[in-house]
Amino acid sequence: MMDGFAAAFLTAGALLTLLAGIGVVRFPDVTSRMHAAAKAPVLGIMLCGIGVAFAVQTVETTIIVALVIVLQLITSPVGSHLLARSIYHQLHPHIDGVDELAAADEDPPETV
Amino acid sequence: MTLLATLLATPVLASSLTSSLMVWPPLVILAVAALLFTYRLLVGPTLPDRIIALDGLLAAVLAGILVGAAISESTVPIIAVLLVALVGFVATGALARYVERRGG
Amino acid sequence: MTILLAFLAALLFACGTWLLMQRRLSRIIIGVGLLGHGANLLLVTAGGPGGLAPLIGADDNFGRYSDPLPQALALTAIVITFGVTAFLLALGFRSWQITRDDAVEDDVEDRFVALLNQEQSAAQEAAESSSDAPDESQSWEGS
Amino acid sequence: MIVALLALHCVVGISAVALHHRLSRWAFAVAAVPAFVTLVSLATRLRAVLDGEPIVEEFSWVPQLGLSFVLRVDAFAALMVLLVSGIGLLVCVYAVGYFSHPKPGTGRLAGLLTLFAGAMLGVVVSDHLLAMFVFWELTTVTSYLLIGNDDWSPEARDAALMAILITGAGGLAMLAGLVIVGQAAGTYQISELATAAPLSGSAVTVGVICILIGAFTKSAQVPFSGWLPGAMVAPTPISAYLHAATMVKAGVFLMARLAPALADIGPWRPLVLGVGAATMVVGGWRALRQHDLKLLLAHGTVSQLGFLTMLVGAGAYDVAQAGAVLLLAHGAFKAALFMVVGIVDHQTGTRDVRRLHGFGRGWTPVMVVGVVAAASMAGLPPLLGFIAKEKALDAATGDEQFMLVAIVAGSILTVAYSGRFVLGLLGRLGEPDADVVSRDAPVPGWGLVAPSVVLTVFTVVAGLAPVIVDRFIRASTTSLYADSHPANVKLWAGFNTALVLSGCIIAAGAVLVWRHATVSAAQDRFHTAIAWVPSNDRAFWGAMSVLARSAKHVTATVQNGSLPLYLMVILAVAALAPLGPAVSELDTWPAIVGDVPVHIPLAAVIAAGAIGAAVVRRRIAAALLLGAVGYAMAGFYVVQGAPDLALTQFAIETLATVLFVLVLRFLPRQFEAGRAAVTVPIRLAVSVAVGVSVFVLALVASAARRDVSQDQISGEMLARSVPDGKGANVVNVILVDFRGLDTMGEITVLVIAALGAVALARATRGSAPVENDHAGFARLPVVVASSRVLFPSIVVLSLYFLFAGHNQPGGGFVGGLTAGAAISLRYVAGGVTSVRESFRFKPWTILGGGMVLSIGTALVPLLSGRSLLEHSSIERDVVVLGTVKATTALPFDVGVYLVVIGLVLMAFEAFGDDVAPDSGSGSVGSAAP
Amino acid sequence: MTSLVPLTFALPLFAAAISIIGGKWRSFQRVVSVVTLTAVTGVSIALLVGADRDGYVVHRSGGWPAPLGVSLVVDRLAGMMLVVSAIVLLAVMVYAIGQGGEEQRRVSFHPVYLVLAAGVSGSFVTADLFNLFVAFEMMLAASYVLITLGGRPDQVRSGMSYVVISLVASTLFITVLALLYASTGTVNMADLGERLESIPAGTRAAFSLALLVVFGIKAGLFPLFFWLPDSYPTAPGPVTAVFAGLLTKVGVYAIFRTQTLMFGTHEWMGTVLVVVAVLTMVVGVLGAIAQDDMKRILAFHIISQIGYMIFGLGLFTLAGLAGAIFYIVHHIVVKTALFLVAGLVDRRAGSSRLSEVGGLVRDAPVIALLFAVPALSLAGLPPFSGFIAKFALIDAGIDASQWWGVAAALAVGLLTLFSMTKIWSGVFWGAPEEEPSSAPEVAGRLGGPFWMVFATGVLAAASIAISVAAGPLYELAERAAADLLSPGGYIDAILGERP
Amino acid sequence: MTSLRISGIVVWLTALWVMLWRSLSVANVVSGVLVAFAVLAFARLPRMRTTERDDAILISPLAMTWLAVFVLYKLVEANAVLAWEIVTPHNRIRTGVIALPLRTESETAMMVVANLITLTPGTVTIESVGSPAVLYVHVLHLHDLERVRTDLLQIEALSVRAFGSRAARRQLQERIEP
Ligand code: NA
Ligand code: NA
Repeated sequence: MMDGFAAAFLTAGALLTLLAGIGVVRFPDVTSRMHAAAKAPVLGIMLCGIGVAFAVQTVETTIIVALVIVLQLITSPVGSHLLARSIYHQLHPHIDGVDELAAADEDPPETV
Repeated sequence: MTLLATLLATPVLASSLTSSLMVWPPLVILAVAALLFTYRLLVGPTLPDRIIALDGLLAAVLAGILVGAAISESTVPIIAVLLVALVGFVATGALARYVERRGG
Repeated sequence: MTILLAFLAALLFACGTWLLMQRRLSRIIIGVGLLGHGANLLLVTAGGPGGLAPLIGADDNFGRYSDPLPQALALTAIVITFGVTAFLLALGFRSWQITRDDAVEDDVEDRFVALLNQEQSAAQEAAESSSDAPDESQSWEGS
Repeated sequence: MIVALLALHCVVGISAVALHHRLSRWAFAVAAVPAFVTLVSLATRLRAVLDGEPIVEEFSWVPQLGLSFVLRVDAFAALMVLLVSGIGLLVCVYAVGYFSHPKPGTGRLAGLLTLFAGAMLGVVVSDHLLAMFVFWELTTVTSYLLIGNDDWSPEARDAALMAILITGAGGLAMLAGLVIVGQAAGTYQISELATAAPLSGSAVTVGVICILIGAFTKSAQVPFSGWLPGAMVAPTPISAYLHAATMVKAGVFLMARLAPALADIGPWRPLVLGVGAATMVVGGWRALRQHDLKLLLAHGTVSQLGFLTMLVGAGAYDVAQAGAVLLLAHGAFKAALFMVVGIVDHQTGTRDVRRLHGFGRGWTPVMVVGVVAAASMAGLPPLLGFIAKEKALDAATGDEQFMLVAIVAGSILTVAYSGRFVLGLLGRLGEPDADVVSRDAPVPGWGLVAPSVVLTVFTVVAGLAPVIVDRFIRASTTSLYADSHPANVKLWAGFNTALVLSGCIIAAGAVLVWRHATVSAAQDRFHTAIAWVPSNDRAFWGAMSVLARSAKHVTATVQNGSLPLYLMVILAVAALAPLGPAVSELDTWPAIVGDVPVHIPLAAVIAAGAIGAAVVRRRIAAALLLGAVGYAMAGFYVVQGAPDLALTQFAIETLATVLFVLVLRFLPRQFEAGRAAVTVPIRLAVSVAVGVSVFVLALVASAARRDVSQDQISGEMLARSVPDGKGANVVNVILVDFRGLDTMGEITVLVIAALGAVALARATRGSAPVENDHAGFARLPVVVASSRVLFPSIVVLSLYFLFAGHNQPGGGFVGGLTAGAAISLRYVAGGVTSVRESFRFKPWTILGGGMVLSIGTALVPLLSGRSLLEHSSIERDVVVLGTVKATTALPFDVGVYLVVIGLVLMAFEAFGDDVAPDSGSGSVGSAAP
Repeated sequence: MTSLVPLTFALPLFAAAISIIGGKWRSFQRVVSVVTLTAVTGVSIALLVGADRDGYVVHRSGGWPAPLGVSLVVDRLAGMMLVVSAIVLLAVMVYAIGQGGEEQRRVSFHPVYLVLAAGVSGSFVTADLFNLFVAFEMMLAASYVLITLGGRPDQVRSGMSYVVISLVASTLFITVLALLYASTGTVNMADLGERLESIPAGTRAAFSLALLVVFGIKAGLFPLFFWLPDSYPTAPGPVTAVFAGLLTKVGVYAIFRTQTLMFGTHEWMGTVLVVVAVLTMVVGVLGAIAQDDMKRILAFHIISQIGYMIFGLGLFTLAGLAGAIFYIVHHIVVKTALFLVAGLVDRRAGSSRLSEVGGLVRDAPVIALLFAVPALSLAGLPPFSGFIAKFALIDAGIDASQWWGVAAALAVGLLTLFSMTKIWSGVFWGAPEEEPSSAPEVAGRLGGPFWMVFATGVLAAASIAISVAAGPLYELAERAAADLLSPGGYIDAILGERP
Repeated sequence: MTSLRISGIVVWLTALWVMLWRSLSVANVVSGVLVAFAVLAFARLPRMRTTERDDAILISPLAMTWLAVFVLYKLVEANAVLAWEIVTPHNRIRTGVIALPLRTESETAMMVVANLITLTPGTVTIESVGSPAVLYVHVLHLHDLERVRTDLLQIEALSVRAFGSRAARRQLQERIEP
């Protein structure tokens, strides 16, 4: 039973990672690839971690998996933010809709 | 061909999961994902593309380690995942700083 | 050592070698990195096939431990290579400060000798082409 | 006594060199002292020596190599000592007068001359081949310095070089010869050599040739004679001493000493006779062509040396006896003649016969000395030179037909050039249109003339009353040929063939002198005809230029200064050298293609990353691909059961990426497609060779494991880790305990790398960091705020690794590297300023403190007589906390941890600044394409 | 006694650490360095005496028996190397302090130099192949820093080559270590010596050649040496001196140690070594002849002299090995002294280029004398130490009927003499033909600062002392050679007597 | 609603320490506190621009649960959207950059919001300007601008309620209902 859960979570996690991989290969431009890659693996690792917790079933493992998940959630967006920011400023990707940052740069808001 | 045959004939490391069928799919999937990321890493074209791909590859490796931990029912390898979970983004950040300065 | 891993190590060494034999320090550093990975691969597999992490008492209910000694050696090697790479990068940085590039230029003195050698063979050819006019300044007579 | 004399020469010589500024020309007076003392000492012991009781002294040097100083003064040695010290004394007296207007280096000459005399004395008193070689080489060096003493002059330098190279080459050949002969004979002692079993064999033949080459070069035999006339650039007193009386006799001396033992060995006699004869004739011929009186004497000396070579080298006692007389005679007349030429030169400023037109009245003694000495040289009776030549002709009339012919031919030329010398000296060869310099030349003082007078008086007296040298000569001969019964030395030996030949020689020579103009013209025609034959000089300098050219050629080829080419050679050699033997063991092809399926995707990623890194053109992309390889390797480590390695790899990968970024942000984006140092096919070939070699070696090496019965040494480590190493993580126990010594070295490497990186990056601005405002480094509130949480979190993780490492994956390295990642986070968030704020201690202090802690921990056990790095542990029960275990491995690991942190901080110190310290414009953007 | 063994490298390491912390105070650093190196010299002498008395002084780090822990051992050869290198390191340190320069300007000189000293000592005393790698790395890392100290463009250029080549050599070393462990399951040299006997001959030959290449790069063997003459001369004067004297010899030492201990003495290997030795001698000396700079000439002579040492090894006879060991000892002292003189010349005349210098025999006779003694010794002229060294090898070569090797040794000896006269004539005679690149520093009657001249003089005197005491020294070398030829004693000393 | 006023960072570091050791023992807690204080003593945290006492946060367990549920929901939802986007050939991508003016001045709160936005697939924070911050967010599927903006502002409200400081809660209150 627990092994079933484990396998399911592991497979789901792996699939999410695969999904990101496909996205990174398939998506047409760097911004959309970034969206694909920035998050899917986070959830993927989360799911795999839960899978491990089910497979090993010790308090130790559960604690450490929880720690992995929490830390991953805290750190991953920081990297993505930095990367996205540099892509936006340096690669000037095409924006389909509004670009309120570009508008703001032309008319910079007051800063403290 | 013999290489493949030999590889397929060799058992995985000791597993207590009831069915190796349950273990194989995630590893194969992750291997495919890793190769996809590697492809993007190789072709780019922009630097952020490669950074993204490298991050994805790392995620695939980490997921693989987790699967391995599940197979061997060991907590030990997870500590590596923990380390990367906490510090892996620093490399991405540094690379982003590079892009910021030198462009993609 | 399996054929697969031996081949992988060979590939790492070959790619590293390829990168070493040119002029940009950053490429050379990458090459050294690949060589280092190849060497570590050999080290880690030198203890035989993999096994359980050598943590006594934690997971020792089944299987056997992997050989810890090559791991310790590899760890030492990795860290040393890291330190030296840091220094090499500093060299590249210094090179950039001076020349705005990280090219490993040829040795000036050696080029100088090579230049002399070229001049001298050119002079020799010129002398040979102007036939063997006897050197009047020197006679058979000593001093 | 002998040693004391040698030491006296040495001390006086060195003192004179050291004090030459103060002593100036009076240094020669000082230099006369050792010569005088030597003569007096010899005189006191001479009777015993001539009675066949040699003075022997022996000192061992390197007995295992047979190197020892056996010094032995027998009659022949005494004869040589007399020449060396007697003429030395006179030359010193002469030199005081000669150098009446001393130049700055003059005093040094006296010191060097003394040293040379000491060395020469050593040669003649050595009864040991190797000891003699030692002194032999010393004469080479001192004569080099003497010839080149007037170092401003390129001619002097060239002449010195030629002399040292030719005689040096001969010396080395001789050394080989001496060793060969010595090994064959089983002794290096000359006095034992003659009594040793007769030598034979091809090795000995080679050895004999080598020894003769040495002797020929030193004694200026054809074709090695070129250096001697060149050496005449030295001041005349030096020439008189070195190049007439002493050094050139060293070769003759050696042949005289060895001939009794070696003359019967294959090539000895033909070589000695052939070379001696050629030298005698060629030297005479050349002497006849000189206008410079000194050069005339120089070539004459060459000729006489050929004569001597034949005599002493022939290996027969009667000929050798003639040689002994000629040695004495030649020393006396040649030194006197050089002195005369020196006087002329000194008083008139020229030695060219075309500018000499006779001298005034006060010059008569000089002229007499010149004429008498020249007559002795020509072999006119009743002078000592005549006796020598008579003796030689007499001895050669037996079965030495070849020698006889050579002596006759050479002697005719000798008479001729002696006549030419006399004519020149007397002004008969002066050319009318040349400046007349001689007639009003000032009369030389007695100090200048007296020494040559002494020598000439000896020439005359010994010629008239040879009985005064008879005993000496006979004893000398006996000391060379123990069983011989040499005849008395007599002026009148009866009416024999030799006398007739002598008469003919003198007559023929007189004709040549009489028709000197015709002879000169004939000589000129001859030389024009053979102008294609290179002169000694031309041959020597030609050889030197060939040497220089080939050296440049070889060096330019192999030493091309190009790192890629050097690496190509090294890698090719490294790949191919072991490949051959390894392939031969490849018969047992391993059965296993692969053992773990997960290896396949990991290998695929590694391979792709490696190939990608090898071909990609962007710098940073190559770094990323290397990173991919690193991540896959970390995965591989996990699979292999090496979590510590995986942790290290992951942490290092992060740090390496940051370091790459720090440096690559300045460098050009792409690798320039410049001139390839190594062409693609070669690069490919070498790369493939390296790959193949690694592949084969890896398989062969692991296959060899079957043949080794012993267990891996790590087996015991696994067993003893917990009970004795007090740690469950065996890798960590190895790192801090079993092989803590490696770790000690390793942190040292890190410390040094850190110091070096900072020293380099700050090379031009000292050690103080530059504050900069980070114009280009945007402050990102999101990242800064995040890092407020994450920075201390990562540090806590690093401390966990540090403390848990002994039992869990981790340890000081992983901990330190993790903390390094925390520091890198500070950089990402706020640039290098933020990094500098991150800890309360300076990087220096952390780095040094860590090293002190680790190495101090390692050293402490030595104080209590235990081993380096021997850890001790305590286990205490503490209230509330439970059992607390602590081992001294911990402080060691803490040191490691601190060093790694220090390294990272220093790396940011080195190149963390946004604006490079001396980038001139300071704008980094300008460097970007 | 056994506790002294680790002090040879641990003392300098600890001193280096203190020196880093006290980096602000140069005089503190100086005192630490000189005191430490003096202590190391004393310790080394004591160890040599002990080793000569007992054969082997063994220390087991961590108290672990071999091959579990890293064992350290001082045998006669190691003891000799320790003593001579300690003296040289001390002398060069004094010289550097006298010179000021980079030593004065850089915080890092003292700690890095001490680490270099530790690396050198460590290489000599370790009985563990991996630990040898680590000791090499210490020494090399320190050398990377020292060679680029100052950061001049030419230093950066040559530093790149030097570091990269050394790094490649280190990687090859690790690779061989990995393969050796895969074959034998040990890295202890004594243990390896035993276990390698049972592996197939081809594999063992491959290992032996691979290690020869690894150490050959560091030792400067043909055709692996090309980097060396480009790199060494650009370093600061004292640094070049200590590199020239010591670093290559550490490589040579490693070749001696590993080939004799681990692979036995096979005839084919002897032939390989003799051929390599002859090529090294000849190409090295030709390189020297092609140069116009005193330092570069001397740098090429390092190569050519290495050839002699390897020639002695390749004979695989007692006489050959003893001669080679004597040669190493002599050469370390002499070569260092010559480079120190080059530093003095550089300072006194503003250049070390023959065309830019001249007449120093008049202007600085003390320097001339300090050059003459080691130069004549290097050229192998009697009665200096080089003569005995060269003679011993020629004697051994003739004894072993290695005619071509002997001929090459003699010819190269002549060319060395030529080189020395070229320097003498260019530097000490005549007058400069061109303007020197930097301004000469006229400094008193000695021709340079007292401590520089003093240190150089000490080494010149040491060279003479070697020659005077050649008898006992050669006997010692012979005993050391005998140990090398019968490695059983070494193996027993480390692994203990086994049935 | 109970709120605890403690030094958040010390608690977090201690908790982290204890979790790393994977066992809740007195020794671990004590050493954790010591480690936390030691780290804070020897290491210096990055400086914030504002002068707020950042560690004076108030934790509301209930709101935190809500936040967690919301984030997880968004995470799964957005991943599903992305997955659909990836596996179907149909392209719904319409990128845009929207401004998101926050209502709280706390940088911590801003950080949490910005990171949560980034964490949810389809949106990435690319810039944070001024105080109170205006976040600029890159949106992959920008079809209904205001809906996206409202969704994202919801995150701010939830997180401030979960662990905002007193000031942050006040500012949020003031600006939602002025
Ligand atoms: Na003559
Ligand atoms: Na010159």
